[in-house]
Amino acid sequence: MTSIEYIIDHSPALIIAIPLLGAFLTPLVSRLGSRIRNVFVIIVAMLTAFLVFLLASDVFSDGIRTYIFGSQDLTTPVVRILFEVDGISIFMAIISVLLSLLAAIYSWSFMKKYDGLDKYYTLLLLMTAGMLGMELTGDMFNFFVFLEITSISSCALIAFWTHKGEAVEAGFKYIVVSAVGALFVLFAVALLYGQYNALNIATLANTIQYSFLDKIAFVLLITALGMKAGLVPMHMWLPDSYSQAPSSVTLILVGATQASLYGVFRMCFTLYGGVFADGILSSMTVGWFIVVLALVTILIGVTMAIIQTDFKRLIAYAAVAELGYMFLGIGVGLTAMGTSYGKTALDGGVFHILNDALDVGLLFLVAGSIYYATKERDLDRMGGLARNMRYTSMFFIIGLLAVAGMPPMNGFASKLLIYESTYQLSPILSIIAILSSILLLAVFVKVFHSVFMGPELPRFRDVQEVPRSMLLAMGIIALIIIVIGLIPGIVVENIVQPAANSLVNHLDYISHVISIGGV
Amino acid sequence: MFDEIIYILLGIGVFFNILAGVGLLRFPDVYTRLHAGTKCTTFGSIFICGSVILVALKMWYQGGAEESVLALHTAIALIAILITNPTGAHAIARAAYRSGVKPAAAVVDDLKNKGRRKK
Amino acid sequence: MSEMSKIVRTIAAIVFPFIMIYGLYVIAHGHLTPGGGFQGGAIVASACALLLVAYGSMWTMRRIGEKRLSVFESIGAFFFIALALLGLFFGAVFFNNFLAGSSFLFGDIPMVGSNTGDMNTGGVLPLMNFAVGIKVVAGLFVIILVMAYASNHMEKKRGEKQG
Amino acid sequence: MSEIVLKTIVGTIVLALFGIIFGLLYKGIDRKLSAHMQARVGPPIRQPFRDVMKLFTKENVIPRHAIPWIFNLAPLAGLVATISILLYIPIGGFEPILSGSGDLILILYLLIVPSLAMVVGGFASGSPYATVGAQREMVTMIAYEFPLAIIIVSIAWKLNQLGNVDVFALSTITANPVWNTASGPLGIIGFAILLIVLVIVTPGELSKIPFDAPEAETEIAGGLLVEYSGRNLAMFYLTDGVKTVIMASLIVVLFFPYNLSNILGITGVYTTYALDLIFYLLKVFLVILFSVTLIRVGVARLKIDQIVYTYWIPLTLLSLVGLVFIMWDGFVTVP
Amino acid sequence: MFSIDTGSGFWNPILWVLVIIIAFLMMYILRSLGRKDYRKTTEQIKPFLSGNPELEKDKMHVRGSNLYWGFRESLKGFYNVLLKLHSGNTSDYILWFVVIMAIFFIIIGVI
Amino acid sequence: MSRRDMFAVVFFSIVCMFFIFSALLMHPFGSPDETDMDDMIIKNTQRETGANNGVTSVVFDYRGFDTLGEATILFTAVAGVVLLFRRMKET
Amino acid sequence: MISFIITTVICFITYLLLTTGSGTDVWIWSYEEILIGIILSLITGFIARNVFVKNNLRMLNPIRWLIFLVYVIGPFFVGMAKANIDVAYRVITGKIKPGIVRISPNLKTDLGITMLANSITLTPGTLSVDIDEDENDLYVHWINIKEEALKKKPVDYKYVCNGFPKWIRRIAE
Amino acid sequence: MIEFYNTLLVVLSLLLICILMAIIRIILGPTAPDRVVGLDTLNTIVVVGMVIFGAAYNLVIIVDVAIVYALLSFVSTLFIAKYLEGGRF
Amino acid sequence: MIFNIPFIAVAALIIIGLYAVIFRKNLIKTVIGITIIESGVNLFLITLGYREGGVPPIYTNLPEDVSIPRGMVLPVPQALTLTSIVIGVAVLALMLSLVIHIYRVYGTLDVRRIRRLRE
Amino acid sequence: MLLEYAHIVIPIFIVATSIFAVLLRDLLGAAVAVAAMSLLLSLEFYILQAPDVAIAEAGVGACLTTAILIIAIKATKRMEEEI
Repeated sequence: MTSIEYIIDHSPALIIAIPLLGAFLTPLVSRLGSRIRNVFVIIVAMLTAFLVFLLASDVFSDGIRTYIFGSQDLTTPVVRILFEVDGISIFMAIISVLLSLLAAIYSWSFMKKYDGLDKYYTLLLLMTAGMLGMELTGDMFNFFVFLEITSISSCALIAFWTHKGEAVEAGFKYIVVSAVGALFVLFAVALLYGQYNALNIATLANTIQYSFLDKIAFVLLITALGMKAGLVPMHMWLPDSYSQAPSSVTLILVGATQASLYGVFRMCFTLYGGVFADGILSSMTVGWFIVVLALVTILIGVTMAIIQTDFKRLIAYAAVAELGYMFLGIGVGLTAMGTSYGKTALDGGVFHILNDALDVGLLFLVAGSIYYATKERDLDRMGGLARNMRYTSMFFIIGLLAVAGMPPMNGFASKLLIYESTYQLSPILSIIAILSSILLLAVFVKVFHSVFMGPELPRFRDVQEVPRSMLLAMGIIALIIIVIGLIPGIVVENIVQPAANSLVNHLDYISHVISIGGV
Repeated sequence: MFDEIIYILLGIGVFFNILAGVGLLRFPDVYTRLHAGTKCTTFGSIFICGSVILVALKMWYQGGAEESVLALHTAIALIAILITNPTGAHAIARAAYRSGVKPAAAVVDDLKNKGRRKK
Repeated sequence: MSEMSKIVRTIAAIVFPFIMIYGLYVIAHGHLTPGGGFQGGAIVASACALLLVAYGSMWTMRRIGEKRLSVFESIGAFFFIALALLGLFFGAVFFNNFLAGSSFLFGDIPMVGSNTGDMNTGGVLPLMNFAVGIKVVAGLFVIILVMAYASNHMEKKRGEKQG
Repeated sequence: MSEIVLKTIVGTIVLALFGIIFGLLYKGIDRKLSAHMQARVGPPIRQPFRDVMKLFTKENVIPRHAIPWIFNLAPLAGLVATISILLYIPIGGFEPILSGSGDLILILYLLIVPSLAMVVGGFASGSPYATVGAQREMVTMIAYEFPLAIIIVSIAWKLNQLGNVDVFALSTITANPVWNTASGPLGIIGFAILLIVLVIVTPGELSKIPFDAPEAETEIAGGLLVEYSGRNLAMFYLTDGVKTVIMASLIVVLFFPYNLSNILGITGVYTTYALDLIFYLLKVFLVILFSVTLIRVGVARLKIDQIVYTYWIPLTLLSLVGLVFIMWDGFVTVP
Repeated sequence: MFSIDTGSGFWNPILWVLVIIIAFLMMYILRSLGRKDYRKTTEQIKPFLSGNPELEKDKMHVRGSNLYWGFRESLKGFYNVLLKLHSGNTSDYILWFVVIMAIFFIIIGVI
Repeated sequence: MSRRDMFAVVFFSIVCMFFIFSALLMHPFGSPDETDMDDMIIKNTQRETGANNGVTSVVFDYRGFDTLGEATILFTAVAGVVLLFRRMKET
Repeated sequence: MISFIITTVICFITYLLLTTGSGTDVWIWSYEEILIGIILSLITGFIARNVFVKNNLRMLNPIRWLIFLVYVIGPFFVGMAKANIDVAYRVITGKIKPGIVRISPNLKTDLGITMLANSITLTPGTLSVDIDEDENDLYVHWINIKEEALKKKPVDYKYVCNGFPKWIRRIAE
Repeated sequence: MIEFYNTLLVVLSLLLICILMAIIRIILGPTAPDRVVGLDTLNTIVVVGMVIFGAAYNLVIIVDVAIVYALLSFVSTLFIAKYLEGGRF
Repeated sequence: MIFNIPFIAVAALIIIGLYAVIFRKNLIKTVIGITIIESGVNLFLITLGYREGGVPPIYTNLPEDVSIPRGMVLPVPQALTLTSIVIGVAVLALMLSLVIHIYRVYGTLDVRRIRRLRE
Repeated sequence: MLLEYAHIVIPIFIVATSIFAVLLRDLLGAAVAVAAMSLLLSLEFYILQAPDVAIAEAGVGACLTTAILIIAIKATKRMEEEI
């Protein structure tokens, strides 16, 4: 066995272990000096990213991978924790690891002026580990544990600027919401455990009976994870925390929100997939519920975004609207389970996860750059910055076009998949999706005007372009956006469709555990 | 004989514990409640723990292997109670006085003058 | 006035080593009796909290210092994950109990069924207990220490503002 | 692969010229006709060509508060995006050059780009008048996009119900004219309603009276184009012309995709193409006449919140009624 | 290969970009036929304000919250309700969670 | 009682009802239906992990990864608290 | 250094008490337990050395421990029993006459005053409420004050805690 | 299961009554110190109850919990006391 | 036989906690509510793993007459609960530190006044 | 059996204390009630044969939770304010 194969074999464990190790060592390393610490953190993030890409290439070529912690042999029944990495898991992992790597790079200059940075970087790595754990795990309780890691670390990071009351308030709201949500997830896990004496997702999915208690567990899981993913009307924590966190943190928060969204995907399609597939519960019921909530999410997100005057809050509401598109994808995929357009909608939803992460992430980074340069977030007090910050404004235009789904950016590709499939369920869905997309465009044109356009304001005369590390992070995202926008077909075929297929084929997920001796 | 001793000790212990509860409910103010709550429970727990120790010793004598551990650990728990309880009571009493709870129907209150005397 | 009365202080000083040795006992016997790294750690941290409440946070901060505790926490966490990684290198997979049954230091298999318990069983479990123990002691105590210190600080500030 | 690339290159050049020439031509006709309706003589039909020529010879002023690179780029981007739409639209009997590479949704989005370019250009010019005009343009855009989306999705939905694939592709729509797909009177009424709505949407899309609040010359002195002059303004002028052609062709394609050659049964290759092209130009002319010229002459300008109201409440409701009619089409049949 | 096919439509960005490039070149040439120069120092680069005196730069800039006034005006009722719902109260956040949970319970449990 | 409270009470009572239902529908207290996984752990704990304490063997061996997560959470919380109070310590 | 050793030894003894019956190698302990116990005691001793022992090595004398045991089992336990019967009487009848009095037991050491305070808390009708840090005077809450005790101030400690201070002086000073 | 099982259980049920009384004091307690007194009493009784449970089940090892509680309940009492006497932490 | 009282207690605890979060106006009450929910969930997990007449799954000094495995309570829920308790402490500590900060800035703990972020 | 009544009575106690933890206006009283609840919960864990969890809950609930709550109350405000 060559060493690279050895690494690939153990990469699911290492993907979690390395950021954790990095996080535990960061307080020690930071005693050596701030530059060494930054380099250390970036190296850890890059190593993690490298492992994720290795694993991804393996998963996309060879199918589902299972990693059992503690012992090689899987006994019947499954007693040990196992990681089960399929298409959607690794798809989400790629997004998370990309975002955290970019955040680490972006933080180099962005956070330079503040104190408490060793803890900041520790929490950054912990958050990465938490998201990756949520996405790769195949065990319900482990999912809960990583959910908590993610939410606690992100809460602390949201409240990073403690001298501002708003940041603390946002952090408190976030922690209340996520604590309640996580507790209900735990309650649902306990309900499932009490009935089937199993914690493994595959085992549970194999034996689930859909009794009344299972219904309650389902409701709790979907609602709690939906809240953590920002489903309207449980989205109100989202603009608060997104807007008050430092921008580099907001970038990862996008990933954390999407990890919760992944939870919804996993619960709907894998854990309760058999229930839907066998028709015990009509997927219409749940699907339409999610579809309606998704439409409300899109509409409220975008209409609230239009009237905001705080830059980051506005983007946060736009992010809510974008989340609605993903939920629309899930909902239609669930409602029309088995049809081709349902599959297309699911593809679109999954693809949009990637695009949303990039687009909204880029916009948040731009907002952070503006804040870095001008110490200003109020749209009413800005103007004329396109003169001094040419690169930033270019990146903003790219982000604007992408988030509004204008061709040829990546947002258009995924939205096209959603528009051209959801109309078959009901034309209204498509119509509202299209309309909201235009509204999003309007929202960002407003931002574009009030931040970058207009006469040069005297107080911004000395504004400089932001340092190189920030430009680098934004540039990487912009590049990825354009590349994905130009070759959407390749991306959809090679990454998105395997991910969506792994959601639909819940039997594969189950049988993979059976085939290695479990259940 | 041995068994009877155990029963008697248990009886005393429970009697004092219940007494503590009643005293806790009946007395008029914090300090007197502390009298009941601390003293009686401590005393009661001495007896109950003592009887448990006796039970364990008896079983050890009868051939149980590990009951000595039970006896020892119970004794340690008892000692812990004995050390901590009066201190806790003292702390509460002092805190109560400082937080402004005056002893109800007090005949004499020397503590009132403490701060003044220092000046 | 950040100390409690003399009685409390004396008792705290007397009780402290006993609670601490008891907590360490709980940590060390995690694989035999109820308890383990976390429980024992919580007990030791409570012992430290006892000192904190009896002597005040300034005193405790001078004695221990939050930086040193943070380092201890990092070390504990590092040992824990390092043990897990050793499982990958010596055993086969992450978190493998590679010492169990290897008849090395902690590697015996106990008599199956009820027994009085040997210290040197359980593979890496006792080591992990200690690692988690260190971590939990440092972690929980840092939480209390920092919060107490901050509350003290705020109280002082409030007093300054009023007076 | 190389064949389609070649076709694309040639098609782009040809269609760009076609679009510009016919756009200006229709503009001239429109002006002449409206003058006649208002009992004026009006300019000659070639007047728009002259205007463009004159603009090219004028100074291209970049105002002080403008951001030059955006200010200059916006007109160009708008014109380019508009021209690219032409490649997706079937003109007469010609298949669209990029028929397999884009669909109605794409056109919907590409139609936004010229307006967006105008908006961005307006914002970039740094003048309050232009800013107000630009934001009005944006609001108008939001407003008319709702009924437009309903129309497009309804047609696609109907076609999909009939079992077609690629329903968003214009080639599919031209192959199945909407009037033929309706299985009863309800469907016909529904499509008629949609047609009416689309006709009302068109002036909004082209910023013509009564939806020309962005360029209201009496209030904000030309609106978002106030700072533009010279060749940049010429670019916008051309954009407007091409866009007029495109909107009209869209109506033609969606609702009147009939070709004269099919009706008359003519088979010759060249004659077919020529006949269809001429018939197509005629259809476009008629559409422009009804949806631009007549409306422009007939009514007065609306306030900006009235525009939103008009598009979002009456027109949206109307088009939703049309959608409902189309959806219920199969259930209600004439005995 | 480069295009995505949704089953109801398609989109090939590469060809579109090709079109854009060619058209851009053409139009750029057309544009460069026009006159480029202007007198940079004269009054003509001042923003056109119908002859009104030029304001301060801060006031010249239309503020972000003033944009889309018409949109907000025409949807006033909707926004009033919406803003009331976004109360910023932590308890309300959890309340909405409970509400959705209750509705979902009823949908799943009763149906 | 404000309108919000009335609104809340209605939905809150529905949720309460469902929780009580679920409590009533649980398996009878003290007799879990299905215990395969745990029986297996109880039977094998001494042999596989060498520890007498079943719970510890679950915590550190069978579900050791959860414990890593738990330790991480504590670490996270500590880092968070220290981060939040960093300004207070300076003065 | 000496404090370190003392703490370590005491901790080790405690540890041995806790782990009785762990084996048969050394009477009822096993080698491993003793080894681990030594290590843990060293750790504890190191950490707690300055807290536990405060420049006062009087308590090393084993005779003092003997006296302490005698004290606890003899007068202290009797006093405690009396106290409880007294409290039982008060609880049942509800007759109380409380007050806070000051006594001067004249004990010098911290340990002594602590022991006395705890003894007082556990014995007849009294509860130590506060302590004068400078003069080691105790303020005692007395549930049933005797009239004759109030004549002299501070109150003679004999009324409150019969002979305890004497015992304690023997133990702790 | 030992020979004193039933006796110990009777003792236990009586202790539950004591617990009830302590809880009533916690609930009623007009001032905070009263509540703390109730808590303190509750602590002691629960420790005793744990000891008795351990003896009744004849499970030696679980008596450890009682020791933990006996030692640690003291700390929480001290914290509350310190708050009440107005000291800074 | 005893009619699932512990399960109902679990439901009651969760409901009480939710009540505290939704209806009480004080932030510390909110925090206490979350603690109560968490206690309820912990109790639920442990109750799930209880087997009537079982003993803890610990082999040290085990009485001889226990049948294995049916005579022991389930170990996994206990392990889960341990994790959950630690998480509870972590969350509690973080929440309370945030509460302290909020009080520092806003000078109040009333939920209705702590809403600078809205709309 | 008598022991089963413990499983009825102690949960009721837990619920009672938790209710008062929520209802008391004095936050210190609430903290005391939470401590009592935690204590009873620990007892319940104990009689549910989970000594490990009981120790953890004892260590955390009896000491640390109360300590943190008290510190927080000290740093903020003791009484719930009324508006």
